[in-house]
Order: sequence, then structure tokens, then C-alpha cells
Amino acid sequence: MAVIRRAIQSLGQRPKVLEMARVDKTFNGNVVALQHMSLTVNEGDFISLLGPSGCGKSTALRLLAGLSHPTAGRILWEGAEATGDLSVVFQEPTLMPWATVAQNVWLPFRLRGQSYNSVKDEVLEVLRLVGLEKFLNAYPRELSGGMKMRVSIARALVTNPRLILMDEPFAALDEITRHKLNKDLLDLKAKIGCTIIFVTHSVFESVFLSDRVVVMAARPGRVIQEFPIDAPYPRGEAFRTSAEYAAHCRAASDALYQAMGEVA
Amino acid sequence: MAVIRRAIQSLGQRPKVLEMARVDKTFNGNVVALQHMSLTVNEGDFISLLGPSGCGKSTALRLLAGLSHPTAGRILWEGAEATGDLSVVFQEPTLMPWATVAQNVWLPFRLRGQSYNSVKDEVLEVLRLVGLEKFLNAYPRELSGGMKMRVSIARALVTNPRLILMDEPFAALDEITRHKLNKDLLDLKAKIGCTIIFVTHSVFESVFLSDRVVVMAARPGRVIQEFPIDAPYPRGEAFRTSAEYAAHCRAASDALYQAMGEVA
Amino acid sequence: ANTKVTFGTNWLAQAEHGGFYQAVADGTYAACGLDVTIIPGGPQVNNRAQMLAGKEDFIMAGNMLEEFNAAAEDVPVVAVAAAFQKEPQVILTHPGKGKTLADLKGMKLLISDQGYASFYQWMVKTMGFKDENREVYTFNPAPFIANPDIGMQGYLSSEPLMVEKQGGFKPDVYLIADYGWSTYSTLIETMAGTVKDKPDVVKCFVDGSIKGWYNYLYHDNSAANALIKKDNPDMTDDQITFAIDKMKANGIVDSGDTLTMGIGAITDARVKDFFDKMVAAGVVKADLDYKKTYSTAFVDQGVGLDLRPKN
Amino acid sequence: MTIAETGAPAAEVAVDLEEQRRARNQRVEKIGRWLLPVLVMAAAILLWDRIVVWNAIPKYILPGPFLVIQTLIQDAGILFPALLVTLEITLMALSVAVIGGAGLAILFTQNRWVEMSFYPFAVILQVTPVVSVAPLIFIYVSNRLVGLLLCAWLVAFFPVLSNTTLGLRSADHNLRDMFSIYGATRWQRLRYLQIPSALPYFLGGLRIAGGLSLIGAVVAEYVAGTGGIGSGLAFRILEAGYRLNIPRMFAALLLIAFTGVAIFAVLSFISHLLLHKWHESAVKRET
Amino acid sequence: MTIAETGAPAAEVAVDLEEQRRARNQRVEKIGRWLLPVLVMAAAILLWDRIVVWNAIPKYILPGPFLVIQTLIQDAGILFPALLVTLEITLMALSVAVIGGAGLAILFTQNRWVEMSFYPFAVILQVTPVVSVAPLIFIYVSNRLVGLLLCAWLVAFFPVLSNTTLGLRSADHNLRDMFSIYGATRWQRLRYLQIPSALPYFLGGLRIAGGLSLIGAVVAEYVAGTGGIGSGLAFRILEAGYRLNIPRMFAALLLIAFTGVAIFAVLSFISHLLLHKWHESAVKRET
Ligand SMILES: Nc1ncnc2c1ncn2[C@@H]1O[C@H](COP(=O)(O)OP(=O)(O)OP(=O)(O)O)[C@@H](O)[C@H]1O
Ligand SMILES: Nc1ncnc2c1ncn2[C@@H]1O[C@H](COP(=O)(O)OP(=O)(O)OP(=O)(O)O)[C@@H](O)[C@H]1O
Ligand SMILES: [Mg+2]
Ligand SMILES: [Mg+2]
Repeated sequence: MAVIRRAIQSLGQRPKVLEMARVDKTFNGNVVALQHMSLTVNEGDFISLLGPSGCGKSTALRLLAGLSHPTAGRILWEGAEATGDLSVVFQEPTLMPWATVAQNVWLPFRLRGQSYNSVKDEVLEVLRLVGLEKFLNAYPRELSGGMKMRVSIARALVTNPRLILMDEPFAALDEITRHKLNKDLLDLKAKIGCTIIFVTHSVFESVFLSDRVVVMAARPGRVIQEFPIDAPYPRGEAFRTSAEYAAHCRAASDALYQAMGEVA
Repeated sequence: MAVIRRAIQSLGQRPKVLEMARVDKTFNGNVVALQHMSLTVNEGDFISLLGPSGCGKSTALRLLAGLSHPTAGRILWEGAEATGDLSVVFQEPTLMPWATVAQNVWLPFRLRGQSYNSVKDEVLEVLRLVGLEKFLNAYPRELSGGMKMRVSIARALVTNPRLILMDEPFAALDEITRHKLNKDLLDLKAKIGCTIIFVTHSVFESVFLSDRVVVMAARPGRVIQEFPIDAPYPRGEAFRTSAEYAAHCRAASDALYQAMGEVA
Repeated sequence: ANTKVTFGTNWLAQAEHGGFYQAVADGTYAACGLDVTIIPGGPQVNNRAQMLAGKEDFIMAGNMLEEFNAAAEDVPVVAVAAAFQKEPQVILTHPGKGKTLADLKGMKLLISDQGYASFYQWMVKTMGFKDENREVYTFNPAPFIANPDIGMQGYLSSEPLMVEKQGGFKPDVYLIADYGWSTYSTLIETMAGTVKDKPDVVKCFVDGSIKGWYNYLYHDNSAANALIKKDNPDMTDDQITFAIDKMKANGIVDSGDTLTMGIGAITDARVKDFFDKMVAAGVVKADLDYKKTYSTAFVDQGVGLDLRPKN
Repeated sequence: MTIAETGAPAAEVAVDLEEQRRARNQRVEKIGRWLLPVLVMAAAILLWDRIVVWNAIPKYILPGPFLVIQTLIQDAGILFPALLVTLEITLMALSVAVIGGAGLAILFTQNRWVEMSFYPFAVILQVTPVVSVAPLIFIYVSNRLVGLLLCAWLVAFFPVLSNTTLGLRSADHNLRDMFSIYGATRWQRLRYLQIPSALPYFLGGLRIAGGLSLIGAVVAEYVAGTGGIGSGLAFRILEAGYRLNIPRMFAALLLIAFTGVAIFAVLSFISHLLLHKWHESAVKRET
Repeated sequence: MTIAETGAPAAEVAVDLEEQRRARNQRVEKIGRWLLPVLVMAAAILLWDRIVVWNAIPKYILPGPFLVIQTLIQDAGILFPALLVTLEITLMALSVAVIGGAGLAILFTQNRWVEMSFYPFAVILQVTPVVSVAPLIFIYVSNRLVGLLLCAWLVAFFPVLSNTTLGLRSADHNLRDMFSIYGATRWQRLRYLQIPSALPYFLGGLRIAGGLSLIGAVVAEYVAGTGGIGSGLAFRILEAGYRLNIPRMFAALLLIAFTGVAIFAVLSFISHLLLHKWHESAVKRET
């Protein structure tokens, strides 16, 4: 099955894994967090959701993860992702305060019934990736804000999932760590071929990482523009300094200004 | 008194308000969060602390706020700030979950014995500043991550304090809101002449905002470089596109790379 | 082998249960084919519930009112013997507070809930005591000793001695039975079914108990006392002696009818007298078929009279 | 599953089913929320009845539910006034327990020295058997009502104290720092930070104390006796037990049980009102 | 204050003083933590003694502390074996209360229907006067120990149930979502998320239940009448009360009080061990 998929993918006809069709989400009967939001996610996509604070990015992500139900419209899951091979990085670190860093990262394995020893190497490796190999036995309350977020990222990546939903995972990190993790994320994606939906408020990040940027506007939260970033992967520092990159950023930035303008 | 201060300031001899002298901070007897950190803060300064995740920025801020005691070294408070006319934005929003947005912002006034009605205008104005005037009566759990942070910022600014300590206040915000709030913060500072110490992991933000950037490195947390940004205030979009700005950013970036290099 | 039966008392082992222990100790029960186990009662122990549930065969009832109450609720229990001809229920006061029981009517009295539901009602109806004057007695006499102006209920053989020892004064004691509270006490009670189906067992138990009481009161009772002290290690010889003296002096066990009919005697006349008093006091209903609450079939036959010393 | 083109209709049907299912679930829940407890209670009563009938348990051991209810109706004239008396003491005892328990908790969290020194006394009070000290209380407390309340308080105050102390200590440390920075006075910190933080814990303690107050009232009545006129349910239970009027005893127990459930329901409702806007345990999340 | 140049030395001295003060405070606290409670307890005992002496309170009403202690030593042969009996029942009752209470709480939070249907029964059990139902229990439960434990359980289980339920429901909703995403089974969710979240609440309930178990053991013993041989402290208290051997009664009460405090201290210590690494209420923040 996976083999067939890969084949289709290379032909440019990647199977759909997720679809939001004219989804509305209203809170308390009056806060319209999302209105008529449609989004199709194909296998292997790297989609960024970009938009002003409070426009409904997190809400959309929760809907996609199945943690929340639309007020109207529908969400379709297809293929392997429907079986739950899925990871999420929430906007808050969401660590278990009673567990050490290593235990927190172990969680997804633990829930699959895998002992710590059997996955120790994976846990250590991913913690090295996020630069926390020395904090294996620390409790969350002993970590800085950025370190907590990195633990959360490590937990999401440790299982090499097929679908990753990330909600501003790098917002609490300094630029250098952020750049490094951007690259690591792309490397991982190249290696395991997963699908990623990525919420960010950084234009640069969205352009650098994704093959599709979805720009949203607030009140009511909706998609106002969606454009592909057709630069080939792997992308490196060369891409970051290219004119193409700058043009994309400008376009995304303009879209974002437009989104903001409509509110202000 | 304030008049005299202003006079001194204009002569370039601004009085010292805060000083850290060779401060060490060790957690659990082995995690060295800060080592020999020294920092002098003069009245009217806008100082940015820039550094990789986990280098001790938040720890330094907590020490400066008097919320934590140094393991060695000392911290001196001088002048008006010693009387507690001080605001802090923590890295986490730190809102009271049982209180509405308006009540949360009212808090500093409330603790001074001022009724809500007597400060309603100030509360509304600052909420307008952060774009949350429509969420007066929402509870924190009904807000997005960025909105919560904006409430926390509003609470810190509402009293026009003499000294503001901010720990990555804009990290959870989209670039446009961030730029807007950067400008608003500078305006506020110009208006009330307060002192600001600002933690950030954005090189651009630190250069744009501050008159002094302090670059820190991790493990052990310490200051590795400190350089002034001598561009005059008010700074606007013109500064952001100037060569001077770019040069400063490069310098800060290099310092940051150096800080990271030492760890990696 | 002998038939196993159980007998639940109404309190911790004490001299007031002496006759029964005596019969166990000297084999009187065993002689007529019963292997009796005595189950001591206690502050909250409810042996009657155990008997109703078929877990015990005989129990000790406090007074006839309990039988009337049972009858009123159609609970098929029957009193088959009355070990005490008088209930040793007393009222204690500090010295010199009155001459007769009726003199105490203005006084605050510590009365237990049970006492309130029984003899106090009768005192209210016949002597003009008042509900308001009653305070709860939780079997702690300290408030009484502390306050000379209140009285309290007590058991003839325990509170007076205790007050004397601890309070340092000899309280005035009014035996309620002497003022017309004419109930029997320490009755042997069993299920109506037992009387009907196993009269032999009942007869043996009643006869044994009667003989036991004679032996306990008038002959060597050391074996019984040993059993009592085994069941209740806190019991002292002093107290046993005091209690036996009081029982004898006040004719609790052996007086009146028993002199001719033998210990345990129950007569229709006495029961009727008490019943009428209770009806008058409003404690029981007049239409109660009180006759079914007791049986004279096993007593009044002079059993054990031969054991009584002639004097 | 198949690829998207053919998958979509199938999925659509599935989603419709899913939606229907959710809507149905919601309807079911709305009804079930009231119906189910009632049904279960009815089933329990029926079971009780059957057990009594099948085992031919005589009424003086365990009366059947219908007899009990019948007795309840018959003896309403005796039992309901008694209930009122008990209820009055219960509510007063609960107030005293809440004021005493929460007050002590506040006192204790103000100063660690006070807590270290006096918490042991609170524990001692909790474990002191009321029955034993009641006579002492009534020697020194001449006002009967005060004595009664003291007894009931002894029974009920500790859960409030213990839970409130825990809650007052569980205030978020960042918020505590925030209050320090704004120079909050001790009283402000208590009023605006610690008390709201402690609320969920306090309300948990309150729900425990609700039942304990009822028990406390029964015990207090038992040791202090409201005897005769104006006596409460405790006396009725004792009296009925003494008279072997077991159906009436059960009727009185039933009243106590219902009173307990009612108190619990009221306290839960208050708890819901105070917490549903913000606390994890009470918030109904929109999904 | 003055400008920096002249301000610095003054401030430096101030800081040194400040540092000394903090160091001294820490030393004082280290000693005070043990000394103060002992001193306060000693003061309370002395006060008790003075009250007794000054008011010439006779020993059959309120014996002085020294007489009580003397009695305790004299009657040690009677009281300590009794203490052991009571302690045994208490510990068993506590175990049963914990297992029963936490077990029910877990059952209740697994399914809202179960909770809605059966929580009322838990409340009913809580408010049922043990004294009234004890005879019934002892009719149907022939094993005396089981009956005793049942009585004690009735008294002590509710705080554990109530607090644990609250705690199980207070798990962070983001973490709950995280567990859903990883497809945690019901059991895993319980084991790895809800139970740790509930721990602080549960331990709070446990501390309440500790004292209640002791009371429960006393009450159980009281209704089951272990009379005479092998009887526990409850019986000793009652018996001493009947005999007006008030010093002995107080000696027994003293033992109960100390037992209560000891149980509380042990449970608090366990609580500290389990929570001090992560929970707000127990963490010692480094400042
Ligand atoms: N549980 C809730 N109850 C009520 N309103 C909510 C709730 N969650 C979100 N909202 C509202 O929905 C809107 C969208 O919120 P969301 O968290 O999706 O924003 P976001 O795009 O993630 O913003 P940010 O970048 O600040 O995280 C906001 O206006 C918010 O107030
Ligand atoms: N309470 C604590 N107990 C133990 N260690 C701590 C504690 N608080 C912070 N640390 C450690 O101190 C170091 C500095 O933490 P700090 O929060 O100051 O970092 P930071 O510079 O603010 O990082 P970030 O940008 O990620 O917020 C970290 O290594 C962290 O693990
Ligand atoms: Mg968000
Ligand atoms: Mg930080």
C-alpha cells in the first residue's frame, strides 16, 4: 500500500489524506472562529497556516486533529491517517508535570505498549536533535519556556509519524535554534515522507518550510489566500537568500497585511 | 524630582536604577543558570537581553524583579524603582483563569485600591492598543495563545510604570501585530519615559527597539557581548530599512552565532 | 452431644448476670442437655436484632416495656422468665434534695434516650415530671457530680458506688420500682417459634437459669465470678460484692412472688398491673394484646426453691 | 480506504452517520441525565423489595421499601417536624464548619509558624470522639445550641480545613510572583489570588462537609438530645429502634438519606455555578 | 535615594545585611520547624494544667495533664494493647477506605452514566448513621472483622471518593487531547494521565480519611462491642467513662489524639514524597 502511494506521489497525483469542506466553527454561539473554511491536504504536503493572532489557526488544527467538531461543514479523513498515526505539537508545551523530560518524550511509545528501554535510543536521539540530551531527567518545571516547547516537539517527532500537526512550535525559540530545527524538520520529512500541517505567524518560516501557504484572516476566521511555494526540496540557506524566496515572502506578507487591514 | 531626573538624562548622565554585580544563580546545586552576570541599567534605558533558549534570560529577569535571590553576587535597586513602580510580562501569560480579560487588566489598579470604574478608560484604551477591545468579558480559556499574551502585555502597560520587565512578550504574535506593538511600546516609552528591560530571541526586534543589546550565551548562562544601538528615537520603518539597522542586526546575529557555537 | 444455644445479655458481664454464668459454670444447663454460650452485650450491641435474625436463641430483655413494644410491632418474641422482680433503675441526687421520688420533679434530670422512652414517660404521667427537665444522659456522670442541682438516672449497683468513690459523697438513691414502676426486669426472652417448637430447650434453659440464680446468690459463686471476670476483665471483686449486696438488700431477684413460686416468677396480675400503668402513661396502646408477650408456662413452678437457704 | 475520488461519497455517508450519531447522543444524554439516575434508583428499590420478599425477611429485620414509604407517609406528622429540627442543626453546623474550617485554613496559610504549631491541634480535634467529650462540653457550655453546634462542628470542620489549606497553597506560582511585583498586601493576595485558587478545593471539602454536618447533627443530637418536644431525626431513629418500630426507623433513615442527597445536590450546584466559567473540573468544553 | 556613586556603598551594606538576614532566617526556620510545635504543645499542656489548678476542677470532670500522663504510664498495660487493636482496625479501615473510595472514583469517572446513577448511593452511604445500620450489618455479615471494616469504611470512604473524583476530572484538557491523539486506551489514560493528575487531590482526601478511619474504627468497635477481652481504645474510653475513671478516659483519648497526629504526619510525609518534585502545593521553590 505504502509503495503504491509513493508511486502515485512521484507522478504528482498524491492521494488526499485530509479535507475540510466549508467548515464553520462558532464558540458560545457568537464567536465565529472559522467560517466556510476549506482545505485539502494531500499526502506529503507541507502546508503552513499563516494569519494574525486569534484568526482561528489553532481552532483549525484542532478540527483537523479530530479534537473538536465543526459547527457546520465536514472534515474527511482518508487513508493511513485515519488510523491515527498522527502527532500534534500544541501551542502550549502540554507536558506532564509529574514526568521527567525522557518520560514525556517516551509517552507516544508508552501508549503503544513499548517499554522505555526498547525505545531509549530513539528518545535520546530526538532529544539530541532539540538540544536537550543533558536534561533527560529534569522535570518540566525546571526548564525554560523554550526548552519545554522543545520537549513537546521532540515528543511529536520521536515516533516518525505519518501526519504531524504543529501549532507555532518554534515561536518560543531563538532564531538560530529555530533555523536549525526548520532544517531538521525538512530533513525528517524528506526521510520519512510524512505530511505536515504547520501553524506559524512567521512569514519567513512559512515560505521557507512549506509547499503551500494558506493565509487566514480573522473575525470571522477564514482563508483569504492560498499559494504554492514551488521551490524544490531540499531547501537550504541558498533558498533563504534567493530572490524567489524574497518574492514569496513579499507576497505572503502582503496577503497578511490585507488580512490585518480587513480587521483594522 | 522627576524634573531633575529628566534634566540629568538629557545631559547623558542618567541615574542608575538597577545593577547586577557578578551574579551567580545555580539551581538544584548543579544547573548553573547564570555565572558572573553583570548589568547596569540606567534610567530611561531600553535594554534587550538576547540569547539562545535556556541561557538564563528569564532567570536574569526574575532576579532583576526581585522574585529570586542570587546564589552569589548582588543586585542593587536605586531610586523610584525601589519603591515598586514596576511591571512584568512573564514568558507565560499568567492570567487569573477566574477573571475576565478586563478584570485581569484591572489587577494592578485593583491592588492599589482603585475601583474598576475609576480606571475603566485606561483599561479600555490599553485593550484597544492590543486589539482586544471586543474581548473585555471573555475568560482566558476562551482566548487564543496570542490573545492571552496580549492581555498580559496590556496588564503590564496599563499603569504607565517607571520600569517594565518583559520576557518575550511578542513571541506568540504574528509579525504585523508584533511590528505594531513594537512601535506602540516605543511610543509609550517616549511618552512616559520609563525604563524597559526586554527579553527576546529575535535579533531584529532587539535591534529595532533597544538602545543597548546584551547578548548572552548558555551553559553557564553569561553575558558575552553588549553593544549600544545608537540610532536616535523615534525609530520608524525608515530605521528598519536602513543600512545601519542591517549592520547592527548582523553584529547581533554574529554574536548570537558565537554564543551558540560555544555550546554546540 | 448437648444442644448448642446462645444467650445474649444486655451489658458487659457483671454480677447482675451472675445466675446465668453460675449455671454455665457448674453445669446446670449441661445437666439437662444444653451447651450454653453467653454473649455479652455492650453499649451499642444489639443482641435482640441478632435473635430476630435467628443468630441467637435467648436474649436478656431490660423490662416488660420492651415486650409490649415488640408486640405492638408484631414482633413474635415472648418473655419466658423474669430474673429480676424489680428493675434496678434508680434516680440519684446529691444528698438532701428530697424525701421521695416525686419531690424531684422540678429538678433537671439526666435521662438516657431509652429511659426517656420508658420510665420517664411514666414519671411524667403519674408524678408530674416535665419533658423540659430532661437532659440526655450519655452514661458519663461527671455533669451530675459537678452540679449539685441536677439528678440522673442510674443502675442500682453501679452509679451509686461510682459516684461515692469518685465524687466523694454518698448520693441519695431512689429505686423507681419502689414507687410503682412495677415491671419485671432482666427477663429471658425468646422467639415465639422457639417456645412452640422447642419447649424442652426453653424449659431446660429457664430451669437452669433459675437454679443458677439460687446458687449464685446463696452458695459458692466463685466459679461464676471467675467467668464474669474472664468475659469482662475490668470487673472487680468489690463491685461484684457490692452488686450482690444491693440485689439482696433490695430484693431484686428474690422477693415477693418468688418466695413461693421460685425465682423467675411471672404472674398475670403483675403484668396486667404494669400494662395498665403504661396505658395510663400513654406509653402503650390500650388495645395491645399484651398477653402474648409473656408466658408463664416455664416459671412459677417452684423450681429451685429447695436451693434457697431456710432462714 | 480507496483514493479520494471514490472515497469521498463513502466518507460523506460516514460523516452524515457520524453527525446523526452525535446529535442522537446529545438527545439521549439530555434525557438520560435525569432519567437514568431515577431508573437506577427505582431498580435499587425494586431489588430491595424482591430481596425482602424472596427471602421472606420479616419487617422487624428489614422492612420492604413500600412498607417504609407507607410508614413515611403515615408518620409524616412525626417525622417531618423532626426532619426540620435536624435540618436546622445541620445547616447551622455546616455554616460553622465552613466558617471555622475555611477560617482556620486562611489563618494557617498566612503564617507557616502558625500552621506548624496549630495544625496538630486541628488533627486532634478531628480524631476526638465526640461522644466522649460531649459531656465535658455540656458542663462548660451552658447554652445548649452552642454545645450542639460545637459537637457538630467537631465532626464536620476538618475536610473543609484540609481541602482549603491544600487549595490555598496550590495557587499558581507565576501569579503569586505577579502579585508580589504589584506589591499586593497579604489581604489582597488572599482575597484576589489564594481564595479563588482554593475555590475548587474548598468546594470539594464543602461537599464532604455537607454529609458530615448531617452526621454531625445526628451525633450531636444523640449526645446532647433534643429529647421529647422538638426532637430531631436522631431521636426518632433511636426511639423507633428501641420500640422495634423498624419500618419507622427506616423511614427516618430514608429521610436522612434523601436529605444528604439533597444537600449534596445543592452544594454541587453551587459548586457548578462558581466554577463552570473557568475551572477544568466543571467547564463544559466545546468540542 | 542619591545618585549611583554615593548610593552604591550604602546599598552594599544593605545587601550584606539582607544576606545575613536571609541566612539567619534559614537557620531559625530549621530549628523552629521542630521546636515551635513542641513549644506550643508544651504551652498548651501547661495552660491545661493551670486551668485545672486555678479553677480547682475535680479530676472526675477534667483531670490535669500530669495526672493523665501518670495514668497513661500506670495503665500502660491495659491501654497499649487496646491501642494496638484500634490501630489494627484503623489501618485496615484506611486501606479499605482508600481502595473503596479511589476504586469507586475511578469507576465513576470512567463513565458519566455510571457516575450519575451511582453517586447518589455513595452520598447515601456517607450520611447513613453507622449506629443505626450496624445491627443490620452484623446480622448479614457473620464475619466480625468484615463487619467492623464495613462500619469503619462507611465512615471513612467518602472523602477519598469525593476528592479523587474531583482530581480525576481536573486533568489538564490539553493533555487529555494529547492522549486522545495518541489513541490511548481508557486504561492508559487512567493510569498515565488521570491518576497522576488526581494524586494531589487524592492525597488530600487521604489525609482527611486518616483521621476518619480512626474515628471509624472507634465507632465500629463501639457498635460491634468487642467488649472485654481484646477490646480497643473505644471500649476503654466508654468503660472508663462509665466508671468515671476520667483520668484513664483522658489517657485513652490522649492516645487516640497522638495516634491521629501520627497518622496525619505519616500521610503528610507520604504526600510530600509523592508530590515534592512537581506539584505546586508541595514544591519548595528556589528563589
Ligand atoms: N474554547 C473557546 N471558547 C470560546 N472561544 C474560543 C475558544 N477557543 C478559541 N476561541 C476563539 O476563537 C478564535 C480563534 O482562536 P484560535 O486559538 O484558533 O486563534 P489562533 O489563530 O490560534 O491565534 P494565535 O495565533 O493567537 O494562537 C479567537 O477569537 C478565540 O477567542
Ligand atoms: N526552577 C528551576 N529549577 C531548576 N532549573 C531551572 C529552573 N528555572 C530555570 N532553570 C534552568 O536554568 C536555565 C535558564 O533558564 P531560563 O528560564 O532563564 O532560560 P531562558 O533564557 O529564559 O530560555 P528561554 O528562551 O527558553 O525561555 C535552564 O537551563 C533551566 O533548565
Ligand atoms: Mg493559536
Ligand atoms: Mg525564558
